[in-house]
Amino acid sequence: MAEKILAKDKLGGFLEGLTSSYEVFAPQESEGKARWARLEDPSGALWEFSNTHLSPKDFFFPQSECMMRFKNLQDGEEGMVMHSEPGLDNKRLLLNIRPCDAKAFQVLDLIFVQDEMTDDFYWRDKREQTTLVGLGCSDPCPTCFCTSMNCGPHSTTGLDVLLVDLGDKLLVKALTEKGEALAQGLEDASPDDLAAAEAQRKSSEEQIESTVGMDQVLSRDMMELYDAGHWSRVQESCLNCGTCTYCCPTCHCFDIQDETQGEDGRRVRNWDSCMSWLFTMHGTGHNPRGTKLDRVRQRFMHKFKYIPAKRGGEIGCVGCGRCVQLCPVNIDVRRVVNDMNA
Amino acid sequence: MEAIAQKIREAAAKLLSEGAVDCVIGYAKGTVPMRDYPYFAYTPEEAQNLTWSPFCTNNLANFLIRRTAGEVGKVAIVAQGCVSRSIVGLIKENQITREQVYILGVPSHGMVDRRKVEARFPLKTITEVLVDGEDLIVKGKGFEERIPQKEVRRSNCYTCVQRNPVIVDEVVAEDGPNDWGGNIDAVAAPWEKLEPLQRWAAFEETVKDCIRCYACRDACPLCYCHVCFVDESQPQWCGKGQDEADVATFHILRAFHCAGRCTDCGACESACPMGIKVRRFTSKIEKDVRQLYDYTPGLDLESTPPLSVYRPNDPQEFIK
Amino acid sequence: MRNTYIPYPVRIKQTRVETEDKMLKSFLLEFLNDSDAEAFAYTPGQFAELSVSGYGEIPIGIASSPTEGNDLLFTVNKVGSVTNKLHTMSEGDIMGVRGPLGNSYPLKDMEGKNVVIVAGGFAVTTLRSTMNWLLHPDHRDKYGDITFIYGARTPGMLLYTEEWTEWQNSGQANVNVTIDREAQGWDGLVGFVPTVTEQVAPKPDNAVALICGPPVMIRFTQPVFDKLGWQPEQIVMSLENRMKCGIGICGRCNVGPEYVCKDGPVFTKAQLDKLPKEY
Amino acid sequence: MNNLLEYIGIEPGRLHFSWISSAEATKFQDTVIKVTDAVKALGPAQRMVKDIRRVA
Repeated sequence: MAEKILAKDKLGGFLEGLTSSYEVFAPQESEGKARWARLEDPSGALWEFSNTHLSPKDFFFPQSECMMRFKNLQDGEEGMVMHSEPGLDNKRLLLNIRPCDAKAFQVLDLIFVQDEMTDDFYWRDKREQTTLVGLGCSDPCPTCFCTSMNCGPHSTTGLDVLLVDLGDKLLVKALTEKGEALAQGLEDASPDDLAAAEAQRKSSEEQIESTVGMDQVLSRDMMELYDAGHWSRVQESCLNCGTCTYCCPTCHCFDIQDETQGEDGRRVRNWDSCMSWLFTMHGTGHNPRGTKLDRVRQRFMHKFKYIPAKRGGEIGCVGCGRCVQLCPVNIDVRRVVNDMNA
Repeated sequence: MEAIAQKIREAAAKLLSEGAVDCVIGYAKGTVPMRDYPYFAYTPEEAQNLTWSPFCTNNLANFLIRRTAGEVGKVAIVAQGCVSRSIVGLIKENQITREQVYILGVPSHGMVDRRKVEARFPLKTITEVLVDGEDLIVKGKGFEERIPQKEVRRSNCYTCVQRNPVIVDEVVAEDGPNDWGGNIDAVAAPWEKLEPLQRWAAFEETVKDCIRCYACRDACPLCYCHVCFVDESQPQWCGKGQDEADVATFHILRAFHCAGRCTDCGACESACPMGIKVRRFTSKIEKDVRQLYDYTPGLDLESTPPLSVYRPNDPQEFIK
Repeated sequence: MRNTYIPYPVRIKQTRVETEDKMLKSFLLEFLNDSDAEAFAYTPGQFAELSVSGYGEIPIGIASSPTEGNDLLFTVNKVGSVTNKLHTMSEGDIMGVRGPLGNSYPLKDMEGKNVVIVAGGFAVTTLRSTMNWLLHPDHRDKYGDITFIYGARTPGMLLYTEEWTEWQNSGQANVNVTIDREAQGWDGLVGFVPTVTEQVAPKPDNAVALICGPPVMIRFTQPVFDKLGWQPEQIVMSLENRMKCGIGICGRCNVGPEYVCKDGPVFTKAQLDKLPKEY
Repeated sequence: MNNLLEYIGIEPGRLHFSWISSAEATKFQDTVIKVTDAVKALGPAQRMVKDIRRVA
């Protein structure tokens, strides 16, 4: 795939062009934090930020999403027949998404779309309608540990385009057909540009201060890890709130609920969290994950053992560090993985 | 500060080595700046990990109730004013007995609001925060700044009326001044001065970022219900999604359930990953309780909580 | 591309209260559209999500066998809001069915072998399906001896009495139905399922056992099979965990890396021995 | 509760409290009429209203 160059003085026009064919979203500053928002004014897009407060998974897997509707009529055939919500009616573009968040979508693709039966219409539709334009990290946070998670500050997995900020210009690396379409008409990058981008990648990777080992986690027997002694310490301070699961770009558990109002009804899915004890509670009162330890262990085992076992070695974590920053009791996933890897 | 931390370590190590308790619940230094976390020390060696700082924002009384029930035997707990008040509340509500817990009393110097510090460096990443006497030294990539702690304390700490623990088994550090001179009634219930329409707008604005992770509830030592009303399915009291009416229902009812019980410890706000000012609701409730029933929760073991007792002179103008 | 979350519309053709405590009710469902019936191709052991608009969905094992035609039979225990509503519904009402979901009993691998079926309580549903499938003239010859062991608390709690009586009378299977305690008018076996299993003592040689029942029954039946010399590979069990999506995404029914809804509900004991006991 | 609802901007008058004995059928009837009239006079609620027809 060809590398192109976009001069910063032409950036405004380029973005204007995008907004005419896509609904463009980008991280923008709000109350001192970078947050995803619709890009109304191209100059509002952030180019220097660590990462957004929350992951952009909401674009593909909204926290509350109407799946289907029905007429809430008890009698008559129409009363119980479900009608799917339509897919997106426009094309979307996420500008300046961080490589770790894009990588997370690639991991989630493996879960939401597996085969003919497990083919999540809502996820797939939004993924197909959306183009991901990534921005390589030049200034990673102390909590970032992407390089330990099959990812990195300039990782291209899951992206359609990777941008690298070279000061007065951007290197535009088209990675898919969707990406090629965007890069069309731009100048080719010079060998110097490529070298500068490569230098930035190296320097960013070197700046990642935290690393964790996964080799033992992946090779150790599953039940040995499951029965390991450290879980009782990991879970002690856990509040069993949903913060880690809701800020996580790869957490994808959900609940399905019916709601009715007069003659209208809908079936909605909402994010759910494996931290909640009701999550696995049977109607009979039996609970397969009845203790806090069970639930805390489930979250980490799922990401670092179950997903790799089931999805060809892919890890269910991209090292974005959000849970490290936001956990109210500082349960640090890097410590947990180190414990698992010991 | 470090002197108190050292005394906590010594007291904890002594209790554990003598076998007086099985576990000491305190705080340990976190892996990210300004986030010291609840720590459980089981041995005198582990007691050396305990710390004391302006970043101890979790209410440890939370860990005395069901979350550790059966997991530990007799427990000692590091308690400043607000934590001790929560313990009093839990004893009064028959969640724990006085004998179950050994209280290591520490006066509070007020905790730092992480978000107030972060707000001074928009979009920047703070890498380290050191305590230097009454100041914080905040370091990040390309900056280092000294901030007086008193400018960035949590709002509830400014108006604290009980910095010293109310019940204690062992005094780790001598009591200091009991308040900061702030007047809670001057700042509580900030929307009372607004018009009804503005109030609703302010309410919506306050909860708009809520992601319903329930960290506020789960960090709160009062929220010990086995099944919280938001989780009930038969009957289902409110929707589980992000509809603003459902989000509002959660916040209104949670606040209401704390009436006459909330000690304004601020753990809910400190836990919230979205920075929601939950105290804007609870402070209103507690202000009403003070004014209508002349009651402040958690100050002593004797008085009866106003919502669990009927008195002939209870205000009843609202009953028509 | 079909949206696999959308249930097929079905009509309740027949209902029957199955047990004396009235907690179990069977529903025979017919598809509104023939093409849906065709798309819903299932094998015994699979389950489906029954959908009642406004109340939600509930995963229930399919009690009918594809050899019985297009109509689907489900026997539903009244426990939660969906099943409570379902119990009030009557013949002619429209509802939804989503599936078939999960894997099935290893009918292919069982060919040429003796089959022992052990059922407790209302977990007999998917095993009824299996029995009907095995005893069908097209399939019966492919299998060796069939032993059916089924227990319930009282005679009034036994499901599908007409059918297992017929299996018994036909001589096509060795049928052992038992109740927990002596009861008036009952002249059959008395005793718990594990005890009866030990009495019947099925031999492990060239055999497969399908076990489905409440956890306590499974816990006490397993040692019986161990004692009789059965290997973990020969014992097949069906699990039930809380489910929502039914297609291996939503994350609540997993037992280790395996999703009960997609990789299960049927597992061999050999598989389960290597997994956390989160069921 | 009343105070809290007013505090967050719900109009006064949507929540009523009355003390009625099980023997006071007439008082119950009168109160219900009074309350429904009062709420009707306020018109449809504008706050804390969920509309599931809205496209999210």
